Amino acid sequence: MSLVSFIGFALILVGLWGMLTRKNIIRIIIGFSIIDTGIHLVMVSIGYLPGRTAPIINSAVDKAQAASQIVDPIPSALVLTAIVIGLAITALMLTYAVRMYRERTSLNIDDYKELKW
Amino acid sequence: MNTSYQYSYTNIEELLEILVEKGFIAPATEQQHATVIGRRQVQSSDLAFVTVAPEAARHLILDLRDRFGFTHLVLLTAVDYIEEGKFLLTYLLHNYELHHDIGVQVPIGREAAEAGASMESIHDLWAQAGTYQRELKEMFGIDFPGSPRVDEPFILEGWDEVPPMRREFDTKQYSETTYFPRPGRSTNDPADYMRQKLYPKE
Amino acid sequence: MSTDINKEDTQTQQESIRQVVEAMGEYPGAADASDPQLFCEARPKVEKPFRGVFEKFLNWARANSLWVLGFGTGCGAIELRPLMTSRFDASRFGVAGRPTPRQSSVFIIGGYASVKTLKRIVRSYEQMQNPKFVIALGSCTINGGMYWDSYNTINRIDQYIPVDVYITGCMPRPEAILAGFVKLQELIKAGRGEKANEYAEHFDWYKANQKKVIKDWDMPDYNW
Amino acid sequence: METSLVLKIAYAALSLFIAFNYGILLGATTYRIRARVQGRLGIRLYQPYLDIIKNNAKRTSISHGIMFYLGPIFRITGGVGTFLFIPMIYGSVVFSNFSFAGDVLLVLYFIFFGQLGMALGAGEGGHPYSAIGVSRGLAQMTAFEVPFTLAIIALAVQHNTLSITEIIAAQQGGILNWSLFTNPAATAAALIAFLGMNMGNPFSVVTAPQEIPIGPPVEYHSNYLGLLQTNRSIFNSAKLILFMNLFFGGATNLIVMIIKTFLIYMITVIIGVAFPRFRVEQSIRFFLVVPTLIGLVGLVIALW
Amino acid sequence: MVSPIYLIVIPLAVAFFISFFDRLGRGLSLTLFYAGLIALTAISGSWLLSTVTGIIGSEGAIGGQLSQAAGTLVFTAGLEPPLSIALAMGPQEAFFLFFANLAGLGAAVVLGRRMAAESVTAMVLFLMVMLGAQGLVMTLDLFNLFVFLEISSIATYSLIALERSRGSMSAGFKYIIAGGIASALFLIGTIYLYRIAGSLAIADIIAAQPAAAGMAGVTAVFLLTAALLIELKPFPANGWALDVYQSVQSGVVSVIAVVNSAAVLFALYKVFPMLPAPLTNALLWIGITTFFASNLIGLRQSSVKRMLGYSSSAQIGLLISVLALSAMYGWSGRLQVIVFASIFFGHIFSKAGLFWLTEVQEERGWKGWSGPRAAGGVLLLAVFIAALAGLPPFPTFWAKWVLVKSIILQQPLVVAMLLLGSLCEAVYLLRWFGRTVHLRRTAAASWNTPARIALPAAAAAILLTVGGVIAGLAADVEPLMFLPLAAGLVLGLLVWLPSRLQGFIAAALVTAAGALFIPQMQGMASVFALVFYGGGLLMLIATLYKRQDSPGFYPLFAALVLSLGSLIQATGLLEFFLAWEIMTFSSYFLILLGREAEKPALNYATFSVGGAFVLMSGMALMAAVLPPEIFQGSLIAAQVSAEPLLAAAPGIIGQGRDVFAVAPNGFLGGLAFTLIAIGFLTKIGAAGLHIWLPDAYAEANDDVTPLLSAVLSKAGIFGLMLFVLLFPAALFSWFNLPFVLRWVGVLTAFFGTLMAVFEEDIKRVFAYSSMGQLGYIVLAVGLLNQLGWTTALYLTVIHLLFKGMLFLTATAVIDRTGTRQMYRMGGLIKNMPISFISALIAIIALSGVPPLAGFGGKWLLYNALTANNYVLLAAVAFFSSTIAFLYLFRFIYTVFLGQLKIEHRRVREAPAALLLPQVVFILALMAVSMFPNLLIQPLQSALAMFPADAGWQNGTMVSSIGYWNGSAVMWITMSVFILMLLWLLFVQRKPQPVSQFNIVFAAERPERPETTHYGYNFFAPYRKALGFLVTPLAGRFWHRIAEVTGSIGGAARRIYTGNGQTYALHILLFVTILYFLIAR
Repeated sequence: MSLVSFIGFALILVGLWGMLTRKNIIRIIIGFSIIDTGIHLVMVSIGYLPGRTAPIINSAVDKAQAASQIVDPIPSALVLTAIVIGLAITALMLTYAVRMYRERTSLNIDDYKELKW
Repeated sequence: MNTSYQYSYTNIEELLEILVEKGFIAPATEQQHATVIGRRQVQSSDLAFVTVAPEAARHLILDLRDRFGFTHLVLLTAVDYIEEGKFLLTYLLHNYELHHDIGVQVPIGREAAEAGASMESIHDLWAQAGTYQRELKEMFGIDFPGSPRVDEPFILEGWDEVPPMRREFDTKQYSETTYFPRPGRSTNDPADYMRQKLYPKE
Repeated sequence: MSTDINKEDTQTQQESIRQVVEAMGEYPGAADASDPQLFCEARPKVEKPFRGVFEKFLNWARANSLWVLGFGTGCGAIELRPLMTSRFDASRFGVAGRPTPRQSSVFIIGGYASVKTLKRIVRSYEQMQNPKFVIALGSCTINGGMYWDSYNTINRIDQYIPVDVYITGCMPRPEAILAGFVKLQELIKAGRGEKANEYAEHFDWYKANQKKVIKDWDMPDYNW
Repeated sequence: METSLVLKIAYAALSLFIAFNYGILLGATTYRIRARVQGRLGIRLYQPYLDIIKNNAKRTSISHGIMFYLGPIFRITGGVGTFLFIPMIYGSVVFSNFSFAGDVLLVLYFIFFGQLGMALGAGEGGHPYSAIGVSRGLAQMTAFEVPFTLAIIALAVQHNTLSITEIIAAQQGGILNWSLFTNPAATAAALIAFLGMNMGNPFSVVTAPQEIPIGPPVEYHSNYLGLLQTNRSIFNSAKLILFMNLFFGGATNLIVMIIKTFLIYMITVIIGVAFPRFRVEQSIRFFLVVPTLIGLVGLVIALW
Repeated sequence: MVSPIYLIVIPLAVAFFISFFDRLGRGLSLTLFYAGLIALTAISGSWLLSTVTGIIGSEGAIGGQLSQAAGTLVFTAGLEPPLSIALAMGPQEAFFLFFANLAGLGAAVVLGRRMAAESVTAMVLFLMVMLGAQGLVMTLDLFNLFVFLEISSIATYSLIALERSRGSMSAGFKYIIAGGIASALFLIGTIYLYRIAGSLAIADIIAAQPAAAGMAGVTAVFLLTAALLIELKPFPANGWALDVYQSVQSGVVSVIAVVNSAAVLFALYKVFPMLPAPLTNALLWIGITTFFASNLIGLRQSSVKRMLGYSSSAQIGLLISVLALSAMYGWSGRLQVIVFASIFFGHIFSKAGLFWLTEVQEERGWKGWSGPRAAGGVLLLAVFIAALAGLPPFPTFWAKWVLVKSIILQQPLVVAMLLLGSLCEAVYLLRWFGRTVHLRRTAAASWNTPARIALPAAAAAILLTVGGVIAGLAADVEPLMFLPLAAGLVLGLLVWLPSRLQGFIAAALVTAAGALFIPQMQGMASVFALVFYGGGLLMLIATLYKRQDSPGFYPLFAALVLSLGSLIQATGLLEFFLAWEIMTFSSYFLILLGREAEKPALNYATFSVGGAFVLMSGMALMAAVLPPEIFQGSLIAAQVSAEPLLAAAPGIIGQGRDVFAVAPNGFLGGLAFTLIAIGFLTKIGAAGLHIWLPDAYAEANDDVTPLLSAVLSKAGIFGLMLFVLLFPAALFSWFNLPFVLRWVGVLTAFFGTLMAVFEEDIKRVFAYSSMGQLGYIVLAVGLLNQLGWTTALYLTVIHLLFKGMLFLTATAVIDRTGTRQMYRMGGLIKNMPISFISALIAIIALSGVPPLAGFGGKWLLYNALTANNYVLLAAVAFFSSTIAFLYLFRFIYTVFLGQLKIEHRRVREAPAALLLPQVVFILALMAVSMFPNLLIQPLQSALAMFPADAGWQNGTMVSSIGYWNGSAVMWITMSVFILMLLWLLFVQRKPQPVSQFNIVFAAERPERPETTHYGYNFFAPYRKALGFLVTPLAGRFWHRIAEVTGSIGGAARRIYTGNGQTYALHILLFVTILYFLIAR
């Protein structure tokens, strides 16, 4: 396992930890973002092949040899998409946070458990 | 022995003294008529009679029951003192521990039958008092307001005359007019018979 | 264990009785006595006997099968008990006790009758079936006896129901009662035990007498 | 079985007549015996006849309604019918009655016919004591039927038949062939049940004369009562003959029948004189314990 | 054919343009919105049509293999993957999409007012949700799957964010947390799968067999599956979903519960081939556990929507387990279609319909949910609930049958959990329904159903019905078996007619069916057909006495009677069970019509459904263990002619008691029969299983109870007898089942009778009496010889006659006096003479007193018992039959004799409609009593294939041990009776008729009729002596079971604390534990 993916997994765990232990909704969202980042790192690390260049077809890469010179482009593409989606979700969560605060002037997640059982 | 009672006494005189102290009856006086309030009379070492006002009667009876151990109502009856215009009610109470009896006598007004005499009911002190009171109502016309079923007759179903135990009621005359006396009936009253035998002249 | 069951059972019964009482609401009092749906208002009729030997035969049977209503109306009731014992053994005469007036043929008025009892006597008498016979026991039924001037005891029973046989005494001994039964049997055999028809014939007179003393007459004129 | 219908009816009428008179005399005799035990003379032997005549000679009667009127008729139909379905004398054409119509089950259930009709009639009388009496009677009946049924089933299994005639046949040939000896437990159970069936002491609470004046027939009188009394003698005979047939080897002639039934009847008389009265629930418990256990023993004997 | 790409394009385009058009006017944008949704539906529909017909054309049958058969592949941008998005459209995709879109369209209609009122964003988001669903279903690419998943999720979160209700924000936040974790897992899984397979195309990954590639592959697949699974709300990691269901508006919830779930489910379906075996197995258990646990917890829910949420979660769980099962056992084709598609179809439409219906009163708990005002609304509710609970003819019914039948041997525990869960579900749904019906009748607070809800709901209901019927036909059920439902439907459409007219039409229907079918039957079947059709018709006539309308009564009544007929007509186990279920639910709804019937009906439903499930598992097991050739051809038709089937069943022909001793089928056959017997005994109300019976009979309407008791209860007898005759060998193969059956029968007779003695309520008396009488029949069936079965048939017929009379009398009396308490009646003989005669004859017959026909039953029974040395049984039976006298006399005395109450003086004779059937019964009974061979001989000939135990000689019936001549007994009795009557008339002078108070009352006069009538607690001494025997032990036992079940559900739901973090923890723990279970 490469260092990057290790860091990625570590970040995921840290994020999870934050998400599960912090009571403040904003912190939960931050934890969530950390998870996202970790996942992105893991994804990138999967596509990385040592000694190859970025999957950008420019002057540095021979078009014909590209397949053997660049790293796998698909994970990178995936990461891009994932970042976008993660951003959207983070934004949505923050919106929720704002509206929840307006509703009850509290950001403690323990205050939002009237629905249960 | 009777330590469970607030006022302990050992003989009936003592009891009467306590009652005097409490103001129910007068101190020992001359021989008086039974209907005089405050009268006391010791009949024997275990039987005494006291006469109290109707208003005080219930208080006294309750006292006797709860503080002197007279837990048993032996009887409740009435005597018609028509000459004095009074009924004399007698509540006879019994103390099981000392085997004493005390009769609480209460003179009440003897109004005409329609108006009716009246006395406070004690059916809540002794349930069986209701039966006595029902009987008194039926036979003397003494009302005990609140006593259960006090208006129901025991025996005189549909009776519409003066209550028969009142002394103004003439039972012989009533019987003769109502019950078809058989003609030719002769009495053999011992007194008459002896008088005729001994003094045929009179 | 059995007592436990009984106790529990009694409790449940009391509980259920309470429920019924509550469901019934306020007790509405006794039903109307003049309600023809509750009481039959027919008057008694004179039932003609048969004639001749046949009726004699029936009378013989009646005379020898005297079923006495077990209704002790007064102190005389105590004298009736020894009749069934080995000393007197009234069953020799065909006398037997019967607990219900429907099935009885002889009514023994056992002494004094208060007005309250008289009401029940009349009812029971009327519920007996024709032919029926009455034996009046003791002086109280004849002239009031020691209760002659009582405010609540009638003087003469025959003013209210017809009487076949009087037995005097205060009280008459069982032997006297046995003699009364024999007398009654003679009367019946002679065809003179028709007092039930007499009652029906003079019904109005009897009824007027009864109503004179019984003030709260809460039943129809004839109690079938 | 070749007898014509008319003859059969005539025979049945004859045996019915005999049973009726026998029942009456039996009743009077037992009364007299009981009286003699008590040091009395007791009734005349023909007293029951007089009573029946007298009741029928009553001039008035009342009716509470049609069911009240029909009640005694149901009752006597039940009594007569029960009798007619039981063969009276074993092997006799004259006294075989209508036993061809059914087996012991029929008799067992036909007994209820009269009781049910009577209960209905008494019910229409409108008297609460009637209903109380019926309530007690039915309750007690359910209980004593248990040992009785056990006994009859035991016999049926033992002799492998439900037909009364065949049960008698199986008991012929000596006193030791009687069910009384081949299955004493069943017999005992049935006899105890018989006590209940007769409603004598100690099981007489149904008709308790002082408490609920004679129970169900409290409203019956005059001719109705005459019918009921008639039924009583017939029904008594029928029950006795049934017991004799089932447990005491039946009878081959009238004399034997009279002796046997008389003796059976004496059992109830003696017990009745000797015992006080049970309450209903006591008698129910009693029947469901003691005689039922005896009856189970009888079953075991029969199956074994 | 429109390219499937438009399924993606249209929502995108509409969503994009709609905001512009909105400026021009809300009407325009709404039109565009709905047009877009309709277009989606239409396109997917056309694909469904074409693919399905394509398959049918190519293979000649429904089903077939995946998209290759008739589907198409679409590549966006015209490039091959991975450079483009590959979309597939096959029959499965089309099926999922079409119905999901249809449900979405419905939800949009329901949400119409809101869409019109709110900003255009709502419409856009709704379209996005739909778009996500289309993509999820169609895409062939794993990462695309993720993208579409996120699209639909984000759109959903946003939709929830638009909500105004209080809890919705926090619920949405919890949803986001869960969704976030799921997408994280998904991403990790995807990327590792990519690493293993080198491709993102699902087909390539499957081909690469990642699970075989070591731990990493398993983990990757696991993570992927776990992510999808979390979206599918498995127990216990589904707290967030329930909060969403509860708080969000019903229309939106229906989209989440239906469209989203359907799409994710399909995604799971797509990745299923790559799962390793342990994971498949785990999914099976997760699914079934979710089903079981969610339904269990559903029992304790008070909020309607949360309850539906649990149900929804449960159904999805069931679908997951079905997916796992079909992967495990390689199901395909018709089996898969029937099971999976039926459950899916039934789930989405019933759940969507229910959520829509709850929209108006969504805040209320089920206890206060008064339901729609219009009868049609209640009908819709009934349809959805029935569809969800798996009642016929709705799709889930068939699915469950096929499912149970397919896996009963392999996965008995799954079957048990499935059935228990279904039972819980049925209980809480029917409880809700019963309360709604009750509230609707008592309180005025019911609401109008707006057209925007009613129309889609009605469409869903029709779809469910049609789909169900199609599924049924696909399962090879005779169309004739739908006759009861069709009749109910026809009458239901005629509900506007006057009530009496409906009754006449129903009677005509029943008569026609009877006239048509009875002649076709022979033997035993014709006896039962006569009982069912004849009895049903007479009871139907009796109902005409009613003065007030009761909508829905006649449709249900007709359906019930005809379903009883179908029971006989059934030619296979499934058809039998179909008829059985139709009978069950029509009777349940009938009982529910009673005024106070809410609880009793629920009890009835609980026991009926439970019993039906036991029956179903028994039948399935039986089908699984018996040689299949027995099931060739028409099973029960074969039974009619009897020879072939019974000859095939081993050990049937022989002599004496050892006939049935052959036991070739082993434990499972015996178990199957035991289960079947329990199922039928529940219906019969055998002791221990009887506690529903008295209340249901008593609280059903007075005109329903006679049918229930006299006719319906025979269904259980029929079934029991049928199966005893069909599979006699199975009776002994585990333990001596007939022995148990006999004792159950006799104890039922005993306790039923004894309990009847202590009742005050006239209907309860007869309810217990019915129970007792049926006990005798069970006993007779258990005798296993011709005499016993003759007895059973005889008792069946006779019980119809006398119990019909008794209950009709009771109906008349209750109708006239207005009370059911017997002690409040009395002396009615003079007011109701004909009813009295009817009651009299009935009680003589019931008690078995000669000369009436009841004695025949007793005679036969005791002969059969004694001949076989069943002496103890005979004794107990006899004891019970004497106890019967008690309640019979008590009934007739307390009601008709004794003292007439003053308020009942004006009571009149029963209405003619009630008397007519009674007269028919009386005539029939008297005829049978006069000539017993009229009845017994046909019964014996119906059983002629068995060795005869009793014969006839000249009108005398002779068994091996006894004999009985019914006619002679009748003649003798009549003659004696008439003679004695004549004698009395002769000797008696005219009696004086007297009135009711002319009694010898100890020289007193009676006070009032009430105090003179000895009626209350009539058998007090008996209670003292034997009352301890009627301690309601069975009631307590079942009550305890219900309590414990409820408590477990209540305890289980405590894990749903309401805290979003806890939910996240649940999810993580769930995934972790699952992983370790798999990895091990």
